[in-house]
Amino acid sequence: MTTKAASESTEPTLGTDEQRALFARMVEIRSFEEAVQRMFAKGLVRGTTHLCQGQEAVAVGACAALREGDTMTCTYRGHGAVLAMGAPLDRAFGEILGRAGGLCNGKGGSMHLTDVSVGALGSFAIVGAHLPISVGAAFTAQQRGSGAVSVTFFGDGSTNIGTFHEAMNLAAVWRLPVIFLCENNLYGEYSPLATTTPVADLTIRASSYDMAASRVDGNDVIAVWEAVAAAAARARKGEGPTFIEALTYRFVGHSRSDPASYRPDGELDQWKKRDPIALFAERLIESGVADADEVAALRAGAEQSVAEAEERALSWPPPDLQSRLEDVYA
Amino acid sequence: MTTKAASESTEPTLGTDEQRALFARMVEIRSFEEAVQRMFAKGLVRGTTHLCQGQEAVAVGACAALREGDTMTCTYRGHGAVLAMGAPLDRAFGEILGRAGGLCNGKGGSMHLTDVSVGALGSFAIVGAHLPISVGAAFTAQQRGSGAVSVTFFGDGSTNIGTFHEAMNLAAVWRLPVIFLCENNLYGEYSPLATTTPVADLTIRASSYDMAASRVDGNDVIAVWEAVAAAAARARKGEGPTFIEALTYRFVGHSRSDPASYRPDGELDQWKKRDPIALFAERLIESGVADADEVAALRAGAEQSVAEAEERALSWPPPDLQSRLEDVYA
Amino acid sequence: MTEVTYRDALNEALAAELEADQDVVLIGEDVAAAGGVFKVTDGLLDRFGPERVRDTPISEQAIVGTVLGAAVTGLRPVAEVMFADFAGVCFDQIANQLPKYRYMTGGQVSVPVTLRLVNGASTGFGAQHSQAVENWFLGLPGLKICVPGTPADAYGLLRTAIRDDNPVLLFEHKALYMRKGPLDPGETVPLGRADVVRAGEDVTVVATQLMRERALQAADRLAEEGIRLEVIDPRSLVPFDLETVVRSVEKTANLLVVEEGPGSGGWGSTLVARIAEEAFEMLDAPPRLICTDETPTPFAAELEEAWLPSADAIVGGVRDLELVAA
Amino acid sequence: MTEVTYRDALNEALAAELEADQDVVLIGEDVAAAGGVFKVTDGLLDRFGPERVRDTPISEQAIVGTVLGAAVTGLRPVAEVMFADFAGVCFDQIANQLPKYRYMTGGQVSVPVTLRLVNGASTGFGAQHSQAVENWFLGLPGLKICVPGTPADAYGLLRTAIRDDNPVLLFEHKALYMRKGPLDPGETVPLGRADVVRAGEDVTVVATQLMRERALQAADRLAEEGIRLEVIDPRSLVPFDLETVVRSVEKTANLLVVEEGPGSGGWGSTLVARIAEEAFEMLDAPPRLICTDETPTPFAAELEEAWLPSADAIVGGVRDLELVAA
Ligand SMILES: Cc1ncc(C[n+]2csc(CCOP(=O)(O)OP(=O)(O)O)c2C)c(N)n1
Ligand SMILES: Cc1ncc(C[n+]2csc(CCOP(=O)(O)OP(=O)(O)O)c2C)c(N)n1
Ligand SMILES: [Mg+2]
Ligand SMILES: [Mg+2]
Repeated sequence: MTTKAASESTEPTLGTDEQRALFARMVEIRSFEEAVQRMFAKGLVRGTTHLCQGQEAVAVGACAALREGDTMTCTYRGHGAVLAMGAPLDRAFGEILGRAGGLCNGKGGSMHLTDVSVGALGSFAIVGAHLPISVGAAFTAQQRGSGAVSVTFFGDGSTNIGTFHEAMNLAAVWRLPVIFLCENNLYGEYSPLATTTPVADLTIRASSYDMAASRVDGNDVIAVWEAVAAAAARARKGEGPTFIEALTYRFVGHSRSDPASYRPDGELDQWKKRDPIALFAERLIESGVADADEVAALRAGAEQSVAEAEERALSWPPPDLQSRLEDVYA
Repeated sequence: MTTKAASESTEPTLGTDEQRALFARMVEIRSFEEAVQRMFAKGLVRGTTHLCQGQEAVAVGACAALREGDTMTCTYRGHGAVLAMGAPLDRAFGEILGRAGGLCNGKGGSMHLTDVSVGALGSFAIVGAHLPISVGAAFTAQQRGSGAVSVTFFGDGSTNIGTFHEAMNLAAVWRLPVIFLCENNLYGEYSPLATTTPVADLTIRASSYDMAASRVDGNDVIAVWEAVAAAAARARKGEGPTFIEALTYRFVGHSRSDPASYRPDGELDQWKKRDPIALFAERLIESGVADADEVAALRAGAEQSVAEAEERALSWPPPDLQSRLEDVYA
Repeated sequence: MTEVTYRDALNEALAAELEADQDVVLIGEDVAAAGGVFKVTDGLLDRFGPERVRDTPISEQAIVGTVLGAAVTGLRPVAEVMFADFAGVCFDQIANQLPKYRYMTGGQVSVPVTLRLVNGASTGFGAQHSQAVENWFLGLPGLKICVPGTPADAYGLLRTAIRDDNPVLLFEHKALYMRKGPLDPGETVPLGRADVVRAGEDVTVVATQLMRERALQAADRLAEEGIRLEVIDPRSLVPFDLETVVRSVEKTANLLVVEEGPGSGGWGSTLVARIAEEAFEMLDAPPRLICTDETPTPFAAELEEAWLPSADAIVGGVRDLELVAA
Repeated sequence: MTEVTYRDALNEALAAELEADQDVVLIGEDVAAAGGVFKVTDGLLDRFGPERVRDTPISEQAIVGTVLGAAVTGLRPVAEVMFADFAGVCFDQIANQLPKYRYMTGGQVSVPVTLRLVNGASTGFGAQHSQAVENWFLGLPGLKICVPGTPADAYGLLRTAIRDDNPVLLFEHKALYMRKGPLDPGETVPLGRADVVRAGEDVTVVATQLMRERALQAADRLAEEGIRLEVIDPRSLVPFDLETVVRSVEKTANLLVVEEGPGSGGWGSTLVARIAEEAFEMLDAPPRLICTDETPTPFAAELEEAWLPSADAIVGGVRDLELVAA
């Protein structure tokens, strides 16, 4: 399945506080996405949004394996990843609402959440376009010997576009510290993977670049963390890029207007049984990291942070009209 | 090396006349390219040209495996492939010279030789751009059930560009009758393959699309013919596309202005020992298809055809100036 | 004569051509099973089957290259590129292959390809999904470009585009999909014939798609003050019906062009330049171009609306012209 | 003051910036070991080493995306896209990413990227290697565009481009590489400042690169008849120094723009439109645009020369203008 062993690392582990923080972050993202869904349903925002309920473990597990100075790029389905890097909830809401205090001052919107101050370099709405951008961030890291890595999130469907191929190849031939994190959620828009892609195991594609690859359960936050931590360790040592395929599922439609009627009966239910947040809650309790009350408290705390952040963002005014003329040129 | 067995065919063979014709065609192409080289050296043509001496076996072997109705697309280094499809020598010269009788009436030039009447759909100067065009020709064939195949020639370096990936994937997922014929001549422009490409065996790349693949000696015209004939047979039966890597070498620089000083000492000499024309001549004699005199006569005949064609083309006038305004719209 | 939406008009045009000609095929991302991201191709898979209506991978270069190869070998394919902004990822195929293939081969092939692209702003899709990108393709002889602004034009131009033996880019404005208008099925619209949408004596206003709609709003308002706009919709940018505009300017002596997008390098500037070159003496006042700010499309609703030319801005532009001309 | 070729001037500019700033890096196909297809980067690998001067695979999308990612994380990269026509394969990165990144993020990043592209016709490279493609990028605020026509401008603009904190496309005209001209090393040229290459009273002629050269030839010939052209080279198209052109037209009352490429959607039409809008009253005759035929670039030498505006055509254009104005 994998072309080269990507792991064989020293198997670092996450401490109690760290695991709890990951759990809280996952709940925050879930709760954030649900709030965004309501905002759109209420017509508070025009345009579209692409939510990531069900995929929280990928964003949170991966970003937890990064350190300061590392960078991340992601797609229009990027709220989770940007929050996982540590972007403030209120300013993320503000951006989606198109308010003055938004992360991008209301110029970006749901598909372009960015917080460079936490290494969230950008969310991009052209499929595949950001992969070479992470390659470039990794190029800077290599050039400066900073030891930084860049992780780039993208979907299964994106592995069919030209930039995927070019970015993978260049990263491999220059041995750049990039982590290509493919969130295989079985669909690209409304198309099941098999209708667009002649291979079911996407790690095969890494072999075209002699690139290390692994496949993980994308609903297991610890497994994702381990895979990314191992890849990051290799990358920091100058051993080049890694491709990671995380198997996961989105609980909602592709975008606002999608009822997801193309899903076979029962598929969603099956996946909901593997809800990454519920799975992690169980695990925390089983492994004694937190008891049921503590889990409930973490959950409640996270939900409250989100609710407060939403309220703050909703109180912000729209951007000053003149601001639309700024930020074209440096 | 190959991801799926591409052969297992009924092993058809080439008759005596056919083999002799292939030999003559290879000599014609060699002789044609040498004439073009002289034309540029003498300053009879502006611009640039990309010659294929040393690679004749790929074009001739592959195109001999096609039948009427099949189509072919190729690159700027396409004189050999277009002639191998049966385009007239004089009109090919005429095009390179920019004369009225040229294949494209002087509007295309060396990089764009085209003769649709023989299935030579076009020569393209943007790396990778023609791969999906052959995919489209194969789409027509599939749509109409014509049984036609489309072969597309491209170089090793072209396997790093996005369209390669997209075209391979689409052909595979739709099981289209396309033959992707990669002429691996070890260099893309002045860059050795290893400096741009992390895998040395390019057939690995077919596995990303679960596509049949094989690797052949590109200086052995019969081996190329066999590989393409097998791929074409599979394609005509609806079994989808094949990737073929033909290992070969160009005896001259990348383009007119290239002295090819990046080649390691002795490399060219080694390959000249494996000159595809000399190899085939030996084989014809050894296998009794032709004796030495017959081979010499074939050679002389081919060279004479080329010389006569060149003379004819040189006698043609430049295109009428008004013709530049034609052929923009149908 | 029925009232249909712009979206349904496009759907009917596709169906009519798929029906009329076996060589017409339709490919694109999610155009088949899902009926299109904007539902323009809804029902076509069921009617015409999975061979002729096909979903593709996310591979725009392969999509456009494939319809090109299919066209030169005998089909008459239509491809959807979805958001017009995605023309960026297959720009080589659109700019360097489609329009040059026939010419470079001395006329050996014809290229009956139609590309459908979803254009334009005002719907909050952000900077990478809101561009009106027809101007990217103006300087590429060999292409034709349609920009329908009504259901009837969408229907009529799309049918004509599909039947045309040349590559045609047809831009559908996403803000217009649900607009209704009369449609006479079977009525095609030729390329290169502008529509004088509203006759008037005072100022010639040329606009397409969403800007056409706003120009008509401005015309209504100005009519109350007795200022009569002649609103012209060129409908196709290549070929461009310059004659109709010149004839109008001859009458009004005033030209205002309204364009969705930054003004540099657009069809608006090109038209202003052509009129300045060819109808200079007819003008009473300098011709004028109203366009968006020179920035990418901002996301927030307030910013996006401020960025786009409004009916107010058009009214203001006309008043300025009238002042100068007076 | 030394005499150098346009090519060497570019090489010196790259060397100077690589020398001055460790963050400057140079990547592209065959720019390192081979010194570039046109030898513009010759010797730079030896001087600055394989970390800072790198050959890439044939992957233009990755090349441009990589310099973009490198730029927003602190480097100041230069990439060569080789033939400008290849901008087609990485158009999304140039059009949708480079110019919008800063804006979409509300100014969180700056994008100090320089792209070098080899432009233009007259050398027999055929339809896919001969385009002057600067016009593809005019309507994309966020980009800057340079079109140097002399060694000094090539040098000065390239150095300025590299130091600029915004994405700059610098088009090098392939027909000019061996042209010689004076160069004062260290002398940079600001963006947005046109050069009045030749002062004159009768007609303002605006042209860049190869057309500038031909405009000067036309000026020489017309001078013999006592017609004095003022030849202006804008040098950068974005930002565009409209003021210098307006000042000139104020004096000459006549405008002729010469452009290499079909006229629709170009900087030439844009300039004609701007002058018509802003300096209408100053003009004695309709402004004029001379450009190529509305076709792809033909290959045969005779056709290609007939297709390009010649010095003769410029002379003719000026005579026509003078007749009308008289
Ligand atoms: C170049 C380009 N083509 C098409 C689209 C439209 N589009 C947006 S998301 C998407 C599906 C992507 O699927 P996948 O990569 O699996 O990511 P997911 O949405 O499932 O997270 C498509 C086709 C786009 N944004 N950009
Ligand atoms: C998109 C694009 N990028 C770059 C080039 C310039 N170029 C022309 S040929 C070539 C090398 C191609 O190498 P390969 O595919 O190995 O083919 P070969 O020339 O060896 O036959 C390059 C980079 C081009 N024509 N198109
Ligand atoms: Mg997906
Ligand atoms: Mg090669």
